[in-house]
Amino acid sequence: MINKIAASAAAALAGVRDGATVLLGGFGGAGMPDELIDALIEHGARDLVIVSNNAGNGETGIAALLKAGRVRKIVCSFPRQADSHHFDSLYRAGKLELELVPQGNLAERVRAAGAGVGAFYTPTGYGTDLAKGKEVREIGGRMYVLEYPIHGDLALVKAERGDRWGNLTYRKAARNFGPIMASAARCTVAQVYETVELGGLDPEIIVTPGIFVTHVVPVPRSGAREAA
Amino acid sequence: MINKIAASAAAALAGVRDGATVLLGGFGGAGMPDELIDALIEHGARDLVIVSNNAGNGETGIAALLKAGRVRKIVCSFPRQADSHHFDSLYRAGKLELELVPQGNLAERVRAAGAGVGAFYTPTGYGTDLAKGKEVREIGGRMYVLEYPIHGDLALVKAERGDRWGNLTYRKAARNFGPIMASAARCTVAQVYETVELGGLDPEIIVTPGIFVTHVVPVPRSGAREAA
Amino acid sequence: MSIQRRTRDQIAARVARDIPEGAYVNLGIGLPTLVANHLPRDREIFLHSENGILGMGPAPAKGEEDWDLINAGKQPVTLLPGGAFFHHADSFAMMRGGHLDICVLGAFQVAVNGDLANWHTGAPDAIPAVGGAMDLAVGAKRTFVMMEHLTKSGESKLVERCTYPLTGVGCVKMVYTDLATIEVTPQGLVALDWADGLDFDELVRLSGVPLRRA
Amino acid sequence: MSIQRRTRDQIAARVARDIPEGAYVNLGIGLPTLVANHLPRDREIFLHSENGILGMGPAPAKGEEDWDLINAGKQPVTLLPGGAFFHHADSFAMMRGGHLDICVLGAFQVAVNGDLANWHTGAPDAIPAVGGAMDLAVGAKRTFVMMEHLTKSGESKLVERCTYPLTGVGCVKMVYTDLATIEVTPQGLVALDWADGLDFDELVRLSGVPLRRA
Repeated sequence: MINKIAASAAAALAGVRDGATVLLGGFGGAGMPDELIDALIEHGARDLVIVSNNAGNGETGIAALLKAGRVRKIVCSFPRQADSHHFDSLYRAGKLELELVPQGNLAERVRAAGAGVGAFYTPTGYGTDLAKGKEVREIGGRMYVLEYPIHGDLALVKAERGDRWGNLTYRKAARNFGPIMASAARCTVAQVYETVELGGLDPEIIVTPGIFVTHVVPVPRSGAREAA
Repeated sequence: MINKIAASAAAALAGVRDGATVLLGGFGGAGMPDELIDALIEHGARDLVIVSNNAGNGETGIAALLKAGRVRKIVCSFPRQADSHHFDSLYRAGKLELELVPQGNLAERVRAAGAGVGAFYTPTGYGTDLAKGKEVREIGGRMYVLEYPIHGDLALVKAERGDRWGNLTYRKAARNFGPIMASAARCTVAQVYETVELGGLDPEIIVTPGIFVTHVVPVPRSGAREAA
Repeated sequence: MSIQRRTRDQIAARVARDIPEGAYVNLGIGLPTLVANHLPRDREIFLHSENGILGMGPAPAKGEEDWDLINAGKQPVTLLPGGAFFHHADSFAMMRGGHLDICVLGAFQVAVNGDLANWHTGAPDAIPAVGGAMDLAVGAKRTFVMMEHLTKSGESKLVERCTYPLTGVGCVKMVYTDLATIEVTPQGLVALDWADGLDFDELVRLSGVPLRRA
Repeated sequence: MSIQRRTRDQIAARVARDIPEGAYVNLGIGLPTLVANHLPRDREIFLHSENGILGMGPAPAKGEEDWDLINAGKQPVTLLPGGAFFHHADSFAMMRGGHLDICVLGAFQVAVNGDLANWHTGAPDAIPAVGGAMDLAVGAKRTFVMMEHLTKSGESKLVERCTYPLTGVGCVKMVYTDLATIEVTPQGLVALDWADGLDFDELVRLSGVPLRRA
């Protein structure tokens, strides 16, 4: 019997190695797998490359990972936020490499990794500093930039419900990067608020089929953070 | 007030022109928009380019369109079927151009059109006759073929339920090509068995958001064809 | 009569006038979000948010916030009946694929050829952040810019050539400012209307770039 | 003892032995669909169908057919609890993205380097049809072939170089026939087991290509 529901977040992350590329779902706080990031900090892996839309704010999630000194490089579209002080100070001190990617190119590069596309031409960024040095091509009278997939060793996503085959549903706009991050890593760990029996998720509404998921980690819905 | 629910299939298709590229959802009979194809035959447009997985079988749907002599070219992955005699005889007589595309490249080329991707590198077909003359490139030690998007002037899809904003849900494996075809045409017409009030479709389970849909055409669930 | 500069709300209302019923629209973070308040209630317009929402509604009542339902600026919003959720690749496919009719963005500079600079001042100590701006700028069928006409030091934000790093090349179609409404055409900038009390020649002088009357 | 050629069901059972619990598997149309009947009931294996199904179950009882729930061969199937539906681009992303562990395909010819020919005889009057074969052949982590060892006229389908048009280059990992089970390795073909009553030297002679014992 296949049971992807893990005993704990720590068990699900036991195999993570130093230097791993980690894809993180989430947009701002929505869909951010905070409990899994806490477990990743606990695990101790270093020199990580983080791929996510933002670079963390406040003291939790990505910000806590940065503060703990575990991140070598971050690939994201929008690092600057009101209280992104951990990112800001590491970046200004030259202790953190930044690859800034337009948000849609970030999403499409991750999707390409999951979909086995070798590279693709995007109109986004053409003629800007973020396309400097990149191959360009005119197609049908329009200019495009060649972009390559972003593969992860690990993806951490926050979903709403999951089953033992790894099928996932999300909640509202917390879906955001979750489904594509889940598709693009060798090992995908999803935190869920609820686990259901097989067949408990309508096959029409499963957003991430279990083929993309390695471990499902149940977390309590009303943790201290939610209450705070 | 925006109301995309059309008075009839004929009204929804009034603007179709000779020579149009028409994307058709469906895989075999599942998801095939038969009633819309009937209306397209009735409309009379000629010299059509049809993009669909199959090339029709029996006497209905694409086969009927072929029989009526309205198709100049067909782009598909699997024209040969047990009773694809209308395709077979037109093709053998040299009266029908065929562009054979591996099924996954067909799907990805249509998706690329909907997603504004200018071209992409796919591993599928490399080294085969179907990639002859196409640009190839080695990426990360693997060989890829460059493929271009397939845009439609019109897409016809069969969905299950729809609302006046054009939101759609599908049923089981009748979903297949519907969502990507809908995204890749300038005008998309969806036939549905049921129309619901706004909000009648759970926002988590809408598969094709209304932004991709121009007209929604209600058709009776138990037509003569279903009963046959 | 002295120049009656348009307020932010007046600029937003002017933008709203140009958004027809049935349009699929993305309002960028900052100033453009004001436009939502000026869309007539009897006009159905579909608001898209880059983080996977179509059919976005107004801010929730206090105490009703749902932090799984936020906009691009990470503020709580609501969903209208008929709205839908989807993932980020699908959301940006809607932009890049040309499915949005209009996006409204803020700007540091707009050039006479429609080049847009709105993401980075280029200052060496600035932390860059681009978000979805580059995708929106080139993806929407029509890109509108909403900005103050002049910088704080009185220089025009309409320029011959952007000196700030570009967001997109030749992408801006309309510019709405506190002084005027300007269309970017292949033949150059065309002023459609301008603030009360402002003389057209004065507008040209303040703008510092060639400008025609409509 | 005369050669005890393996029946189609015996070949299917042999393939099934090599499919471990938890594998994501696509069974091609034709002969490979037989494999489903031989997967042990106590082993959870996920069957993928190119038309947007994961967790495909057996054929429905007569009278229970649902024509919205068909497999790649357009025959009615069922969905297991825990199964899911998705659209075609997502379905082929699963293949091309390397998410399927195994696909099982029929073949006209397999070359010693793993080249596969299974979609077209190349005959001038043949109507070509490729379907998802090329996507599966290069997309799955491991591509298995299930075929008769010899053509009707007695020629080996294992060849130095395919004479029929290729489906994929160097993609085949295992070949299951009525005469033997053969692994394709960088060092050439290796016979793992062969039919009762068949001498290894005779297998090599019938195959017409270099073959080593495991």
